[in-house]
Amino acid sequence: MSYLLRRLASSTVVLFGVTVLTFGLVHLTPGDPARTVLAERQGRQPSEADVREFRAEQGLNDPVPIQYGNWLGDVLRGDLGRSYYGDGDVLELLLAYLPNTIELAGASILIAVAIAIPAGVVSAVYRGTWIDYVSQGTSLIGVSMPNFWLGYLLIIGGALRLGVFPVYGAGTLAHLVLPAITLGTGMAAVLTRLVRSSLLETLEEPYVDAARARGLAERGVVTAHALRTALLPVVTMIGLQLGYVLGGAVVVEVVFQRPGLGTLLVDAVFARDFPVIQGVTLLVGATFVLVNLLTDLAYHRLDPRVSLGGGRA
Amino acid sequence: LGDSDPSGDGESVTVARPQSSQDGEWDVYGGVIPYFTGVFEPLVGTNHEMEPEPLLATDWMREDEYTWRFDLREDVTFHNEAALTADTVVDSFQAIIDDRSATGWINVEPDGVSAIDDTTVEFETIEPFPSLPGTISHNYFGVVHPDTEADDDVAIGTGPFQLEERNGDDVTLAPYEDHWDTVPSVERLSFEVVSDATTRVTALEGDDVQVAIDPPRNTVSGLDSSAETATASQRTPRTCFGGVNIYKEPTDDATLRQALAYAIDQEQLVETILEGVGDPARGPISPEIPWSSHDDLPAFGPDHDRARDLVADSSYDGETLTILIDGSEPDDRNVAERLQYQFEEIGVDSEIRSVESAAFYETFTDGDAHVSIVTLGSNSAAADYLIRAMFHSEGSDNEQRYESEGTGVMNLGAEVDALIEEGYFAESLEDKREAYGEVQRRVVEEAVALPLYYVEYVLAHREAVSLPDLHPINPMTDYAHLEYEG
Amino acid sequence: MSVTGVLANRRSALAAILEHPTIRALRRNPSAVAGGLVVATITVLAIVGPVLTPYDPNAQHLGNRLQGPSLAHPFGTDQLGRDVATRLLYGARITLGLAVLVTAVRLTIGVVVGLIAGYCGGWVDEALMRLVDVLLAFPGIVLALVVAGILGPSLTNLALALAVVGWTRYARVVRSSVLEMRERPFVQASRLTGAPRRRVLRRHVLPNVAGPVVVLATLDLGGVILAAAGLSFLGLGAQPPAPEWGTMLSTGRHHLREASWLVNAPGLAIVVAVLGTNLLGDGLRDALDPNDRTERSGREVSRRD
Amino acid sequence: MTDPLLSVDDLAVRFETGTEPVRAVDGLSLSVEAGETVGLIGESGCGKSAAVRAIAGLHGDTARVDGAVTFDGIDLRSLSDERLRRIRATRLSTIFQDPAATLTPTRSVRFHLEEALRLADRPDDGSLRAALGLSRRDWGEPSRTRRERALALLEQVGLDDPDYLDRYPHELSGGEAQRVSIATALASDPDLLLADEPTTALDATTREAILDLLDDLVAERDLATVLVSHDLGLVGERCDRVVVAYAGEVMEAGPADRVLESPRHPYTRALLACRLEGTTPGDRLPTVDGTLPDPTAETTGCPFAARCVHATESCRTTAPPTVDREDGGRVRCGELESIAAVSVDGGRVADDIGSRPSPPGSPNVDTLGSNAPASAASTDPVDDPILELRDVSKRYPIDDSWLARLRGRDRYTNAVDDVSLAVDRGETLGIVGESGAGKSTVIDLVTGLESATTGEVVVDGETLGTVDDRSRDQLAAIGRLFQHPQSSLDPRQRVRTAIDEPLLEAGWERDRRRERISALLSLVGLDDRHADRRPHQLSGGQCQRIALARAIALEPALVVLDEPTAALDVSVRAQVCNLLLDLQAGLDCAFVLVSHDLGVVRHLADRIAVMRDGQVVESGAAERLCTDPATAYTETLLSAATGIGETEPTADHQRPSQL
Ligand SMILES: Nc1ncnc2c1ncn2[C@@H]1O[C@H](COP(=O)(O)OP(=O)(O)OP(=O)(O)O)[C@@H](O)[C@H]1O
Ligand SMILES: Nc1ncnc2c1ncn2[C@@H]1O[C@H](COP(=O)(O)OP(=O)(O)OP(=O)(O)O)[C@@H](O)[C@H]1O
Ligand SMILES: [Mg+2]
Ligand SMILES: [Mg+2]
Ligand code: NI
Repeated sequence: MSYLLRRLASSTVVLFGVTVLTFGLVHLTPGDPARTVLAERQGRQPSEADVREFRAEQGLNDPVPIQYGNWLGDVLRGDLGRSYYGDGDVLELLLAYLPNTIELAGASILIAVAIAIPAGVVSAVYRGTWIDYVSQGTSLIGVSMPNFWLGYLLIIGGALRLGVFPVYGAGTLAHLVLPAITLGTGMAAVLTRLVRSSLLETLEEPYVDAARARGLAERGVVTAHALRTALLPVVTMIGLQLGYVLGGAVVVEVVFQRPGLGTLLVDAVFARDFPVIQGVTLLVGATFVLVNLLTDLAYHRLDPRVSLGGGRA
Repeated sequence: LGDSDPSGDGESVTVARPQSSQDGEWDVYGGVIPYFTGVFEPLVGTNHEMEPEPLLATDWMREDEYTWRFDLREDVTFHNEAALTADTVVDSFQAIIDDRSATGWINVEPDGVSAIDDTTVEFETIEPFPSLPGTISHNYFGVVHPDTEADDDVAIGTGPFQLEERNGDDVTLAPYEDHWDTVPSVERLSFEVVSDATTRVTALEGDDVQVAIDPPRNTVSGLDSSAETATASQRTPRTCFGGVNIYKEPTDDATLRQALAYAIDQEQLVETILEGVGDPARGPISPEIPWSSHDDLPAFGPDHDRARDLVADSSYDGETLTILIDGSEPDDRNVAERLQYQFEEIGVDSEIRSVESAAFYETFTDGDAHVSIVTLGSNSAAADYLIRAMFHSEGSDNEQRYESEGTGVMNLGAEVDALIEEGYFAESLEDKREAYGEVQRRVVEEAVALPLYYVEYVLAHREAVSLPDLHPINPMTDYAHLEYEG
Repeated sequence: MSVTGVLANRRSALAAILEHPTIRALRRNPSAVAGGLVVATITVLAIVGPVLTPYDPNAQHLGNRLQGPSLAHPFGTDQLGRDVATRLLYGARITLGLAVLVTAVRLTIGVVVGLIAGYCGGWVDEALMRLVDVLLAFPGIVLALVVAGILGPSLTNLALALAVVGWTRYARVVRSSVLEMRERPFVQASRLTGAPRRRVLRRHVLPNVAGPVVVLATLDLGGVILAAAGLSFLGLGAQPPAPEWGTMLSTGRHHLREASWLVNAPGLAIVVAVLGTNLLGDGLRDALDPNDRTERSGREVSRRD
Repeated sequence: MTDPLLSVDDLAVRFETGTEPVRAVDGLSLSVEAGETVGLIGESGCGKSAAVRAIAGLHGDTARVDGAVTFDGIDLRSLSDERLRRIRATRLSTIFQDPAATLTPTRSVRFHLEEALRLADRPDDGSLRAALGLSRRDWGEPSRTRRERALALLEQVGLDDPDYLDRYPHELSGGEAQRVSIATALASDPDLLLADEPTTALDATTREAILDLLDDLVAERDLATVLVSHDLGLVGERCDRVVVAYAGEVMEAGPADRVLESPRHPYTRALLACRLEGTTPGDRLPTVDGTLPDPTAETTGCPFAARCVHATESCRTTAPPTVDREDGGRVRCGELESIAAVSVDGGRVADDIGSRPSPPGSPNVDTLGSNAPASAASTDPVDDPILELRDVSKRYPIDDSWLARLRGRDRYTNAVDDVSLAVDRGETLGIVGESGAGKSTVIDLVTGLESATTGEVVVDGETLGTVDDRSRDQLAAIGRLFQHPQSSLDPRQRVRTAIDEPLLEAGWERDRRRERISALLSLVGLDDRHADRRPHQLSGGQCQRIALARAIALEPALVVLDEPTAALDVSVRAQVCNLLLDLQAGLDCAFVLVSHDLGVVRHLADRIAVMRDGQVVESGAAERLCTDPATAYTETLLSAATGIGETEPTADHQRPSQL
């Protein structure tokens, strides 16, 4: 209980920091956002009057802390502002794009877990055999593979050559296949290595030998004793992998022209659409903090040592 | 997506289009992009010669220097069955002016649009404005019914298509059966944003879409030779050129600028990098624009010997020129790399600076770069604003530095300013052509703009789709006349 | 000292380095050897690249554009008729240079912050670690994308963004090592001699955290290459005509259909480079890992009295 | 004679490590009859565990096992994995050293017990589901009865509360965990029990209880047991026969009382001689010089030859013969005749073996006896103390995060609670007490690594603050020896640099430092060759000497020693004890000696303070306190310690890490 509270408190602090950073980022911009935005919006150099009006309208004249306060107040009320272009409500925009990214992230994590756990276990159990070398080699290549290239390889193979899968967009399951493979396999590579090393480590533990000494068959030793403990760090890692997924989604979504938070962010960055940039970064940051909180709590439920001992991790 | 055919009747056509930088800002139009969708119609149309022609207005006349009157077509109804009246037109203009701050653009007084009677609308302009009809032929001025509501996806216009469904920038349209002129033959027309050009073509080949706007140039010949697909192309009023900052050292020296002009091989540029899509340019104004003087302009190079001599004669002293491009345009990037290479061949160093699209225009008008690769054209019959924006001291490209530092970017000075004004107020095309022609000649001779190519517009489509003639102004391409035997 | 003396000295110094336990362990580790070879090869190629190729990376031959791989052009030519192989060679400089620079900056910031946080403790530690937490709350590439995007595309800004975003892991590793080290008897023993904290840090703590930090840096090198390529791919990297690999891949995608080598050649280059650093990093980690089996038994053997 | 239940013949275990193979066991033979307890003893690292694992067939791919293992007529070595597994499931059980580590942390006690029961009942049932414990129904037995059987098992090992079933390993104390693992080992009602140091990780009280328990069980079930230990006392008490191993070979074997009372092999004698029991406090202890032979090196001849005072040329070159003793034992030595058949006195051999000459520069051994009378005379308050603790307390926060403070839930632990102590010049004060009693904290306070919450630390008449506040002289006045010999030296620094550090900080000239280092090295019995080594190239005893050299570098008036012998072998421990005695006599400094090991404390200390829960419960002259303890607590401490010399401290208790 006290752990939960402590964890909640520190998450809140981090979340607060996330808002400060999100807000502060925008003030890094070298140019004058008002001018840039108006120029883009109007297709020509904005007049001074327009610039002044825009600044007043967007509250850009206030001192920065006040701007932050106002912004934070709005955010807490669920108002993320409006896009500089087209006056779209940022929250609505995010909610419109979010499902596609969630879909992609979910599918990728599923693929990753489905590949990584068996591969990592087999690799660890058959340590030093060719199975292990193949699995390790593959995952090493997977880790080293930029997913934007993998994406194009899949497009060339799966879409251009075979013509099986649609290459762009979102909506149906078929659209999900190539992007999810792209993102999922990269993540699987990382996870496989983790599962392997974690299992190898537990296989060295005395209790594994003790189980063998009790006369338990090898697969029982691995599944009932070693794997259970070995997968605990993997749980945390999957939580942390969400960061990888969200980061990878940016690129993969661009490669596959998938409307999602990634493409939204990239477009917004290029358009200097600050409210949208802030919205996406805030959403991503908050999600990440939240998911990490949840995986931590899950970890604490799964590992009796931690959940009952109440020790600090 | 992918199932382009929700109703299954085989008569649906999906058009894959690139994202335009202005997408997502069409609240006045119910969120529907007014270009090419055919949901809205302006009072004035533009014919293939880029001249105004009647559309929702059957006729117009100039009451006095400051006043224009337009007679409305009588049998027109909106998609909600309401009749087109002068009042709705006034409301519509008011909404658009408020939203887009277009006042400066069409030069009308703040409350300058009024209904004279049920079928007559009057415009009062700030200054004498001969090209008002051409100007309001722009898609921006499609007439919108006041009930239009972006939040509820209600977009009510008078055009041959009406909105069925909107999802962000993607729209699905159905024919408007009571259109005063044309009822489209396709059952359903969808526009989907696919920003990557290669992907658009892949989708076309897979029959996921039936029309793909702007396929990558290198795919055109392949698409043409395929039995399933074909392409159509049309030169546009847009020109890509290197805008030179004539107020920045060392490009303030006309000799150096001319040397640069001699270095460029437009022919080769078009044939290779552009894969033959486009025409070598000689001036900043596309021949599609009625008063273009392309044919009368001097052609420079390529003549590298001459160019080198000019460099030697110039004040150039080994400085590194900056070539500014919009990083999101792959063509510009290639063109810039080619320019850089050719400049190097005549002994002029340069570096490429690519900025994101949002910052490009500001960087350009700030005069930071020596040469900026810009593509400019007009989306309306009245292209006057184009030459004014580029070369008049108070034109939007120059005004910032002109106001702040008394210089500008591509403005040659008072004489040219006067010529532009003369053309601007000219009542006849002849007068216009004369004044503007002189401007173009000077600009080219002084190498203020390094002409590169006139932009050509390409549509790739399934063989089963028969396209109407393409309009020079590509956003005005008339999909209402498209036919499909799916 | 005579020349031969100097040489002999050099040689023995080299021999000493080669016989250093860590290096010996590295030499026995096949993945480290492979990774080391790959990294060394790429580095050498990057350095001597100009000698190896008859072409200028920026020379355009429009008549020769989009040629497929051939003997003259092993990786074909690009849309401006430039030799892709040559560009890759020159690009290695940018890519590796950037990766090394960014990693070095990350490492420096991270180590300094980690040392300060670990050694000062208290609110300084608290504040710094919360900052780290906040930075860690974003996927690195997202934050880098925003920072680089806002600063505008250029190699410098890219490097800046990547450096600013990625030092946190170093800080964490160093901090926890310092915390752990602070409790170690040999550090306390040093404190008891009256050595000031700074000296204790430099003499005992820093050398002992160097191992994990070096491993992290080697592995990070690959990460930076990937991140830089990714951001370049998105258009935030090197300016044309610089042959940065990610940028090459990004421009090459416009010719995906008829000239897939424009995408595959830089893709492959990136994989090889990252693979090399990863292998080396894995090897280093194994070599420095105190829990390694061979090491452990070796130590136990020598401990018996 | 009937066939023994277990017979091991010429067993060899090699580990394939990176370079040369490690020969952990090298031709070991032993046999166990039904109902018999055989002790396997030998120094740490001499291959005891490796042999046990080889018998149970538990070695993985990295080990190569040769030789014969016959169990009840079955040749275990030639069995298939599957059949071997069945034997382990039903007839042969193993208990390992570290109790907590042998239970799967994510599984409850009940899971462990029921798994063992199931495997014993149905050894053939290898189905994955059963292995996963997924399908209780398939076990062919209602879970109720199995639960009851599990409970019964627990009861057998003295854990009566059914509550234990649902606990997880980390919720058990070390003793409880070891009981649980014994219970799992007994679940199959085995014929043979291999117990590999089942109690080393436990504190003295728990250890006794566990061993008694084992004894009872053995008697009850007629179990054959192999009891591995390096604790001679323990083995003598509990075993029928003893096998003494050295470097993976059997040196001597025979009935326990005979082997321990009249050892024949020089190694056995040497080992026995190192024990502390029965020695006079302050006496120099016999030691065994040298170290275990390098297990990677090929040996010819007797492996012990290098350390054996009786070794002849032929010992070194030819394998020694195995000589049968008249009492049924065997000895593997070629020089038995030349070794005088000396009288045996209470298990202590008054022999000429293994006495190490005094280190050069250290005082004559003979003068050392003077320590004892001095201590007997000294009464509690000392007149001119070098060190005085005045009502010192130390509070550590357990949870003082801002959140806890906010909620008024900050908690503290009193590591040291109002302690007053004084140490006279030249005197040795021993501090004993169970783990967590606050001994190390007292040391930290004295050395200034921690600051006292209340009270004063006075050294040489001056009240001192923390390290950072102390002057150079004040720092130089106290030397400190840390608990773990290896960890008190920077792994990256050479020995020379380590010893140099205090001198450097004290501002010594370079040449003077160099000389001093040489002098210090020889003072602790090492020489300049060792100066360029790094800690991992040194043995534990050598590391401890280096650490000691460093601690006394500036000739402190007070040296504090935190568990100076904890991680060391018997013979090394004896060496360190000798060294400490020599040094104290030579330098005339006072010692504060903290140790779990009452034997060591009794041997070295003039006065002893007993600590418990941060408080000093009793203190007084060593002799008096040992013979006539005033408190029950001291009595239990003492009784747990008697007869058993070699207790390793319990695993370091975890200090809550600071955030
Ligand atoms: N897995 C292994 N790999 C390599 N060497 C090993 C391994 N396990 C043990 N050894 C080595 O084999 C030798 C014997 O080790 P073993 O554990 O059997 O000793 P032990 O007598 O049980 O000692 P202790 O009393 O410390 O438990 C030692 O030198 C040890 O370093
Ligand atoms: N830094 C610390 N923070 C919190 N608690 C501490 C700290 N150091 C020691 N303690 C606690 O203080 C008590 C006394 O610890 P100390 O190390 O002095 O015991 P000890 O007698 O030396 O035990 P051992 O024999 O196991 O070394 C223990 O309960 C311990 O958990
Ligand atoms: Mg052992
Ligand atoms: Mg202690
Ligand atoms: Ni935790």
